[in-house]
Amino acid sequence: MQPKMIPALALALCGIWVAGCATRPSDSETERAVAEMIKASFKTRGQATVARLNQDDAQALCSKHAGELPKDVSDGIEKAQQATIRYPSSGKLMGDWREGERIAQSGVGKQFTDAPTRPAGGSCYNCHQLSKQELSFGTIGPSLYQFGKQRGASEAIQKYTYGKIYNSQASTACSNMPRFGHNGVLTEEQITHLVALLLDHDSPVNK
Amino acid sequence: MADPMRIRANMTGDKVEVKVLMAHEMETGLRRDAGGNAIPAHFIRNVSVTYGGKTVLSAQWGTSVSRNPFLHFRFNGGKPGEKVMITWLDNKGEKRTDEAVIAGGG
Amino acid sequence: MRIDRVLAGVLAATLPCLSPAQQDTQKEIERYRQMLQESNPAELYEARGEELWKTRRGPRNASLERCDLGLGPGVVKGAYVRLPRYFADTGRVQDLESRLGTCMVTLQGFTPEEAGRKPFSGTGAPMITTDPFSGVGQRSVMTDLVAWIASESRGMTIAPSVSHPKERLAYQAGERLFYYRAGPYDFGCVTCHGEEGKRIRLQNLPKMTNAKDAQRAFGTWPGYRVSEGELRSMQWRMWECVRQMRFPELEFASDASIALITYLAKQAEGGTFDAPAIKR
Amino acid sequence: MDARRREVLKTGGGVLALAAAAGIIRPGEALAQEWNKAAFETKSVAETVKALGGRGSTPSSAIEITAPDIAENGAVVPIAVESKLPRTQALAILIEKNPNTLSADFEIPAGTDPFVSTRVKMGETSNVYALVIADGKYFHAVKEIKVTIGGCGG
Repeated sequence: MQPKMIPALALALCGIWVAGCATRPSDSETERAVAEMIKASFKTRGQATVARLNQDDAQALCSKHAGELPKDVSDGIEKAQQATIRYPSSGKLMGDWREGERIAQSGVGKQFTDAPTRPAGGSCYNCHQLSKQELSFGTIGPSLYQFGKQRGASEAIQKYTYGKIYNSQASTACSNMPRFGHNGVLTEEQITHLVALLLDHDSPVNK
Repeated sequence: MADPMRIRANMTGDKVEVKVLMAHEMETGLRRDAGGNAIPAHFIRNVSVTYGGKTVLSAQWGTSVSRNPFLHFRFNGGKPGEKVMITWLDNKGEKRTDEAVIAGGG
Repeated sequence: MRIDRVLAGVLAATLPCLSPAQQDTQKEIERYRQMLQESNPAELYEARGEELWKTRRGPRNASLERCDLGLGPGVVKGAYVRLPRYFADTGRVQDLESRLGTCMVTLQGFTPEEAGRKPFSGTGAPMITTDPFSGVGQRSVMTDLVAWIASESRGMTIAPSVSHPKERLAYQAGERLFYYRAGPYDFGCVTCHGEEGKRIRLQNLPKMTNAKDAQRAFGTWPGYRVSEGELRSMQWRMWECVRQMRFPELEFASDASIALITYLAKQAEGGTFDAPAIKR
Repeated sequence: MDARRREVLKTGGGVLALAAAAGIIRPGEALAQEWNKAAFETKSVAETVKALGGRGSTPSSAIEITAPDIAENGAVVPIAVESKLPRTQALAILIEKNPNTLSADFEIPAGTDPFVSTRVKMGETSNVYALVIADGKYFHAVKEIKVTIGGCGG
C-alpha cells in the first residue's frame, strides 16, 4: 500500500461507523479485550495447550504488522530466524523422495484430534502443486512442480531447500508457511525426505 | 423414532416427478468413533413407493448409499391431488412411512 | 470419517496419470457442486428445528417461542441477518447460538452448562462425542434450531448491528483475532483468508477482507457438509478452523468466537443471505 | 387397522405381500425378506451380476450414467442412471472399488420411467457400473469417477 493512500482509507473506514470515529474503541481498549478473550475463550485439549497462544517474537511482529511489514522489521525477523536453522549431524540433506511424497500428502499433526505419538505430515499439497499426478493441490504457496529440474541438486540448493522447510521465515519474514523444523513439527529426517521429493531427479516433482 | 422424510411430488407433463430426502445415518459399519470403537452398521435396506395401492418403485440398498439419502424418479399415470406413499425399512427393523400430495404442473 | 480420509489418501497417491488440465479439474468440481444443489439435506434439520422451537422442554417445560433473538420476543424472520448484536439483558454481544443458549436458560430452565456445552438429544439417544455439535449417532438441538432460524433469513440482506460500543469492540477485537498468528504452524485466520483466489487442495478460500468473498462465505453458513453428513453452524466453522490452525479448543459461544463472527458479519454486510447451503 | 397401515401392506408385491395381508408376517418383515444379502456382500462386478441372477452382461450405449467426472468428496457422489432399453425391469449401481460392490438395486415396474437419481459413497476413485435388466437380459454402462482428497487437516 502506498503511504499517501492511508489517510483516504482511514476516512473511508470511519464512514462505516454510524456513530462516527469518535466512539470507536481505542486501540488499548481493543488490545485489552483481545488479551482477555485469548485467556478466557480457549481451553487446552489434548496436545493443543493454551500455551500455544503465547506468541514468539516473529508471531507477534507478523500479527502486528499484517499487511505492511516495514523493511527493518522484516530484516530483523529473517536474521533471527536464520540463526535457528539446524542441519542434520549426518550432513546428509537428501533422503528418500517416496517417503517425502507420503509426508507431503499428509495433513495430520498437532491438532487436538491427532494422536501426539503419530508423526506429523507436511501438509505440502494443501498449499503447493508438487507432482503432476496429484490434481488436488492448493495454491496458497507457489507451484513446486519441476522445482529440482529448474534448479539442479547442488549442495547449495540442497542447503537452501532444507533451510526453507526448516524455517521459512529465515528467507521470507512472515511467510504463510509453517516453520516446520524450528517449531518441531517435522523431524530433521522428515525434512531430508521432502528435500529429496523436491530435488531428486527421479522424484515425480521433476518429471 | 425416525424423522419424517421430505417428499416433493410434482406433475411434469403427464409424469409425476418424485424427489425424496430421508433422515438416516446410513452407517457403514466400517467407521470408528473417537474412542476407537467400531460404529455398528445402520442403514436403510428397503424403500418402496406406492401410488393408488400399486408399487411404482422398489429398491434395495447397501451401506454405500449416502447419509441422509436422496432419491429422484418419475412415474406415469399419477394425478394432482392424489397421494404418493413412501416406506423405508432399515437393518435394525426400524421403519418409516410418509406420504405427499402430488402438486400440479410446474 | 477417519477411514474415509485414509481411503482418500491412499487413492490420492495412486491416481492414474491422465492429468487433465487443471482448468478441467476446476470445471468438473464446479459441476459436482452444481449437482449437489439439486437437493439439500439441510431441509431435514430445518424441519426438526422448527418443531423444536415450539416444543416444551427443560425443567420449566417451556418452548422457545418467546425467545428474543434481537427483533423482539418470538421474532425469527430476519433475525439471523441482524446478528451478532448487543443484548442489554445479558450485557453481551451474542451470536445466534449464544443467544439460543441464553433462552434455553432463561425460558426453559436449563443450566448454562447444559445449554451451551452439550448438545441435547430430543430422543435421549446416547451421544458419542462431547463436542457441542451434532456428530455420529447424535443430534444437536442447537444445530437443528440454528438450521431453521437461519433459513428464516433466506434471501435477506446481511445487516449486522455495530452501533453499540460493545458491538464495535467485538468487531475490532474480531479483526485483531483474525490477524493473530500463533501455535506450532504459525497460523492465523489470515494465513488462508488473506489473499484472493487461493485454495487449500481444491477448496476455494474466501478472502475475508474482500466484501464479495465475505458475503458469499457468511451468506452460505450454516451449511450441510456432505463430507461429514452433518449440518454445520457458524460456531462450528470457527471451532473447526481454529482446530486446524493447531490452536487449543475455541470454546463454544465464547467471546472470541463471537468477536470473530461479528467481524465476518460486518465484512459481509450488504450481501444476500442464502443459507443453510450445501457444501463439500 | 388404520388406512395408512393397509396402504403399507400393499407395498410388498407378490407372494410376500399376500402373506402380509393375511397377517402371517408383519409388513416390516415382508420388506426385510426381500433384501438380497448375498448380492450386497459381493466384492466384484462379475459376482454382483451373478448374485442378481445374471450370467454376464453386455455393454450398452442405451444406458446413460450422469455423474461428475471428479467428486470433491467421496461421501456424496450424485449418480443418475437412465435406460433407453425396451422393457427395462431393474437398474443397479455398482462401485467396483468399494468394500462391497453393489450400492443400490431398483425394481422398475411398468409405468415407471427407467430412470433413478441418487447419491452414493465412494471410498476411492473407481469405475461405476450401471447394470440394467431389460427383457430378462443384462446390460451395463461404465464411467470412471475420480474422488479427490480435500480439507487441510487429514
